[in-house]
Amino acid sequence: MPKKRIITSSEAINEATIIAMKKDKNVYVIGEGVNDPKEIFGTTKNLKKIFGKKRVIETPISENGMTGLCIGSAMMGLKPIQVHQRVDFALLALEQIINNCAKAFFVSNSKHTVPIVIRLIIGRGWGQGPMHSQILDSLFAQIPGLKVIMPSMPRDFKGMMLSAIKDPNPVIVLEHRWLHNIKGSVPKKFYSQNINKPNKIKNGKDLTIVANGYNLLEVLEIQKILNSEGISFDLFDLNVIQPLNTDSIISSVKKTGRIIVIDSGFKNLGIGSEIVTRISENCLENLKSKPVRIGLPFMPTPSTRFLANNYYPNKKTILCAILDILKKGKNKIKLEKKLKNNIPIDVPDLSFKGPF
Amino acid sequence: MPKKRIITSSEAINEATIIAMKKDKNVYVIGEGVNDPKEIFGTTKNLKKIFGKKRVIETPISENGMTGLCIGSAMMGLKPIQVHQRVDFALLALEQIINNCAKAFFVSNSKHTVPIVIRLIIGRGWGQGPMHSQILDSLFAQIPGLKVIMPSMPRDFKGMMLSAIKDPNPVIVLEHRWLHNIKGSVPKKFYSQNINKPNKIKNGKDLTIVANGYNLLEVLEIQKILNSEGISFDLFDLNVIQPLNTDSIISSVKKTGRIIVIDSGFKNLGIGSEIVTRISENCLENLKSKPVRIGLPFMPTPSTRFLANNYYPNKKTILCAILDILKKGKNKIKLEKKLKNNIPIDVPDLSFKGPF
Amino acid sequence: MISNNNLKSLYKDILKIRIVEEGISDRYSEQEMRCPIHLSIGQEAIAVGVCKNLNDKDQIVSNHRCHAHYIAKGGDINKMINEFYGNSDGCTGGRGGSMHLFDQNKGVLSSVPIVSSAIPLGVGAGFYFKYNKQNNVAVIFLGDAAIEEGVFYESLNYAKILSLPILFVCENNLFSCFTDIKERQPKNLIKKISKTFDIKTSFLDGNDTINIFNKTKKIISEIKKNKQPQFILLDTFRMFEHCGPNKDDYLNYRNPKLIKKWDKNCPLKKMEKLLISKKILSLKQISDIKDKYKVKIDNIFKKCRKKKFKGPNLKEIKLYA
Amino acid sequence: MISNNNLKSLYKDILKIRIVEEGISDRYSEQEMRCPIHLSIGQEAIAVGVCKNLNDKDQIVSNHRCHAHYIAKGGDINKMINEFYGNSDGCTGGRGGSMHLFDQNKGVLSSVPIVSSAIPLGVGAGFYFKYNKQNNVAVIFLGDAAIEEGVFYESLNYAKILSLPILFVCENNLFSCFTDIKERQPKNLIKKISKTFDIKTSFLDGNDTINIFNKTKKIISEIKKNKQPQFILLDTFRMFEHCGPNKDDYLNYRNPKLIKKWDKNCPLKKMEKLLISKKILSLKQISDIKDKYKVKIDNIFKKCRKKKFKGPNLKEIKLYA
Ligand SMILES: Cc1ncc(C[n+]2csc(CCOP(=O)(O)OP(=O)(O)O)c2C)c(N)n1
Ligand SMILES: Cc1ncc(C[n+]2csc(CCOP(=O)(O)OP(=O)(O)O)c2C)c(N)n1
Ligand SMILES: [Mg+2]
Ligand SMILES: [Mg+2]
Repeated sequence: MPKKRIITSSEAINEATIIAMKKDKNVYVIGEGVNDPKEIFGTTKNLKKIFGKKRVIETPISENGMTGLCIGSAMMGLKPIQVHQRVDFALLALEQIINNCAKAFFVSNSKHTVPIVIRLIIGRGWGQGPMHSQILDSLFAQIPGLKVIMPSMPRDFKGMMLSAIKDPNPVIVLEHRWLHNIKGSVPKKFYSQNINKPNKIKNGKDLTIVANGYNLLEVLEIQKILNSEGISFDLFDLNVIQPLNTDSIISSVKKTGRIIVIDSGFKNLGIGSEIVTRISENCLENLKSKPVRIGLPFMPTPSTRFLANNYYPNKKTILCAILDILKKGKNKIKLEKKLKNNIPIDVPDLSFKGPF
Repeated sequence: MPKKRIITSSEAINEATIIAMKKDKNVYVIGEGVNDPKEIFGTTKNLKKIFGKKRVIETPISENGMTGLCIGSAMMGLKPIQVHQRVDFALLALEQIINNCAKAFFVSNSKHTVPIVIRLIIGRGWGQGPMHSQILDSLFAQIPGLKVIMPSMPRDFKGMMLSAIKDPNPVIVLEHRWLHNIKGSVPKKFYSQNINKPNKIKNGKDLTIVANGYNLLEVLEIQKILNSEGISFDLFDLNVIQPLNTDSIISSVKKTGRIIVIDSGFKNLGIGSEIVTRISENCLENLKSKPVRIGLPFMPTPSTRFLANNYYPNKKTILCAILDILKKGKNKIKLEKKLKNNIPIDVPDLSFKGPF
Repeated sequence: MISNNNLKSLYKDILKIRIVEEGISDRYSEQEMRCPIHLSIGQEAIAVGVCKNLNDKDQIVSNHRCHAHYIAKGGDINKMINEFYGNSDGCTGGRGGSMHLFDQNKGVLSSVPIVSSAIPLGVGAGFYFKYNKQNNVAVIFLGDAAIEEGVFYESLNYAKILSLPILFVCENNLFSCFTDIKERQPKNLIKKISKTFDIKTSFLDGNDTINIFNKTKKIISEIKKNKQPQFILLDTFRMFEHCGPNKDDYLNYRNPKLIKKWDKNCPLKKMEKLLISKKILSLKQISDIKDKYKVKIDNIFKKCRKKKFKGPNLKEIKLYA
Repeated sequence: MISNNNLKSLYKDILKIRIVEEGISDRYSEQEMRCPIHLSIGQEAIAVGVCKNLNDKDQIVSNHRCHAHYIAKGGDINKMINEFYGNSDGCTGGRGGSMHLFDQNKGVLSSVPIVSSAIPLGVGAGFYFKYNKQNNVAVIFLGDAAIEEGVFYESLNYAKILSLPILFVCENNLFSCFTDIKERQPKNLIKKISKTFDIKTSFLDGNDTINIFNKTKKIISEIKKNKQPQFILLDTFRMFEHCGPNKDDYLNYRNPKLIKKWDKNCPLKKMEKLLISKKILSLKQISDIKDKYKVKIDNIFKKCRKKKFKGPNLKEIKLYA
């Protein structure tokens, strides 16, 4: 067996982009900052050097115009990868995204395809505040015609990016900033990965957990604690939000009878509400306890860490929810102590020293 | 008892606007077409004559700028009523709506209020197609800080408009075009109406129905047929979508054990999914049968009536869903015959001859 | 100098558009074309004068008022009229209706009824040509109100800084629905704006087909050579209501003198006069051509009206490619 | 002619801003100010020169780089520094952080970190003044990149056609993050654009405090009298990195000559030289003022750093008014 290669998610994104651009000369990268010294958190590193300015395009600060340009070029046959340093900046482009991007295939009687990838980076922590940390997963998921993915592991960042670029449909990639530096094993070669349904990554018997992005890592981190209590669970990485294929989740709940869905975005009107509803439409009779949702409270993101502290779910809230649904609440205090909580809530790791 | 005064919903909106503008000189009306001969389907009739151009402002075709202007003026103390002839046109203004409009109160430490009313008219029928008939109720409902209302009856159009104008928060009013000409009894004087929770308008025992807008009228139209079969139901007019207060709906389901939610927008990720989820979180044990959602299929609106025909739920689909949930499916054929279906699917009534 | 053949061909295209538009107007009250329609009667010269200089690979984008552009660029009239009737044989299969006309074979990339929304798509087409070193041009048709949407400026900026082969064609008919340009824009904004972005700009009479054809010929060859965007502003007038099959001048939102002036300036009448005065066609020949076209187009209307919708039905429509 | 008192007062405001900004820069690595910060060191002259002509009822709006505008307009420095530390005594109660500074008592209406997003809010403030016949002005601070967002043009248009008392103040520091204006806009767009909307435009050296003060005084009284918007374009330079407490010139994205040139042109140094050469203040006096301000502002930093967050906690925050 060859030695595993360990790289970060941002390196994985970078690698996927380079492979795709080498494979297909129609692929180009465009966005504010793609050629600047920060290289979109390293994800666009070396692109200009390898492919030149013609295919790696720095832009004015005009998100709506840029998006329309990408869509038009995609209708003609190019494959743009568009980058926004924050989800929030794409709000200016929603008209183009919702009308032309999402509807072109439909309204052209299935003749136009819009093979565009829109990378949206989710800010979190270090006081990002209300207009630099919106997630809006369910806003995009709500627009028929868009695919929406949210990779969590380095391996997925590469494989799913490659699939997204190849896909003839518009794909929104929600990239959680705190995942950029996570390391993992990533194959060097080209490979693609499913972007049509969620990924079951653990098998268990007591309950079904659905999570994605940063929350998924938190679930994985408390896994040991749970196992030590004899708790096992089916775990789904909801890294494909749209198309929202819930078949495997429903099968799982039929088996476990319990579900916890952790939304990366708001709990209210989030993806979790759709999943829970489908559960009650499809296997109400199998539920052994009430479905549980975890997600952001229904308010803008506060900047100060003193408020952001309670804004995001964390290992503790997730652990408690699991113990509660399994009626093991009495173990809470004991188990909470096992959580390593040495990192302040507003940074991904201790190496992070601000400001962006 | 004084004789009831019967007027249309568009007259009711017009009346509410005039009363509010007379009461409060800070109220102004702004939008594309507010002063043109069509007077926004009659809703802005006479405004310019009574209040002059200073308070009734025709604009360039610049929705985002207009929205920002309104928000800024509202932060300063004015009370704009902004009109878009279609929901779809407001997509250009989403950045202002989502960032400044919805978040100003939060981010100013509760110091700024944005007392703006944004009237969005939902197109339907006569081939409106994918970009002139979007509803997007759950898109707006998903943004914390906005209130979202969707009146159905002429009486509500007036009372809720007056409340919306008085409210210190931004209020999105979703106005279904096919309701503009509906007639009903409307008090002449000033009155305001709750815009914080749904309105229970019928009491019954067999099931709970939640609907709003045009769908609500369809439910009311099949009421007699259902009563004749001994079926009675609690009926909620979900004319207040956000804040989404589901307490009374939950109580109702605790009693009836059955729920059908009819979404004006998409079924997928719609308001109905949030309501059903809250039901399963709160009174799973009371459910006698699986919750049922009705709503639009997850695709853009087709223009041609041959497709639009099956796009929108109608009296028949609603009737069948009710019979099914009550296990009275065998009566379907008999009862369907009682539905008067003399109007083509793509017009609100036979007087409508296009084009807009 | 323009050849007689070209003159005839320009005339025939205008005529074709006019007959289609009048065909819609005549039949709309039958209530079988059940979608909003925005007639281009009075504005045909621009579509025809510009598009006659384009080949099938050149791309155009348009807005709600797209009938003339579509036909002038060679779009399939049969598919267009089917679209009005909501038939599955329509160019969008009935999904979009009259405001979404497109024809992939003929370079009608897209029409989008959200004001200005197609403009950056056209920029994208120009980008494609540059990217692929393909010697074509993207033409963006826009109305005077499109100037008011922010995305228009963003698009000018992209076209300029990326040096894209794009021709912006702004049809100034002075109105956005019922609202006069004077209420919407500072004086002459529309004349100055593209120059501000250092984009070469020409001003033309929008009803003078021949001049439009001649000037655009030169402009398009410049664009193809220099790979720089250009802008043409054309004054014109819409003879019918903003949306619908009728005239609406009884509403008095436009000065009657203005209407009269532009009525006299009708591009169709002007072309006929010219052809006759130059003895290129006789009155009789013109009348024959008209009859021939009318019969042909009437037939299309009749056939389309009778067609059945053949699916796919709603459940068969795929959301994703 | 500007009075000596005014000169001193302008100087003191620049100094105050500089000391606050350097205070942030010095302390940022302590990791207690945990929010993005965009220092205005080098650009203080514009904020001070303009705002000195405004009263508390006049309103300003700003963007991500709002520190200088906030202080120059009289915003509460204590609340500002509390905001940086995420304290509940911050001007937004810690909710917004450094990019959302506002002060209702002092006419700092709103700062919004989405590029150009505050511009139409400022237009709304101008609209309010006109609507209420209140003789005030709304000042909109914007960067050179704001010119690229469509909403900027829409805002110019509204300001002009509605004749609103608005002053646009565009600070051209040549860069948007790391990207040179040359890559983003055609040459001179920024100089020509407001004139195209028939908005009177002035060009000023953005580091010449006194000239800015004098010219703006005149401009603002014109606006108040004529009820027409105006536009000022000012060249300036940011001395620190785009976002963060350090210099980043080692990254080499800006020409070293340019940096040197603007360094010499530092508004603070210039004012000091002038005050000394005109004998309005002695070196000693300047040094005393500096010390006094430094002590005062250092004290605020110290106090703010020690503060505890006093709520409301998340559950107590109301979503609606
Ligand atoms: C974003 C948006 N706002 C408003 C409308 C409604 N609308 C349709 S056409 C039109 C007028 C457009 O005027 P212009 O661009 O001059 O074209 P014309 O109709 O004169 O050909 C308007 C306002 C729309 N379709 N899209
Ligand atoms: C809509 C949007 N796009 C991108 C950004 C990221 N961003 C923050 S500041 C900035 C540069 C702004 O440049 P300029 O307006 O010249 O102001 P300066 O930073 O030079 O003061 C950018 C691109 C943003 N905040 N909002
Ligand atoms: Mg027009
Ligand atoms: Mg700048």
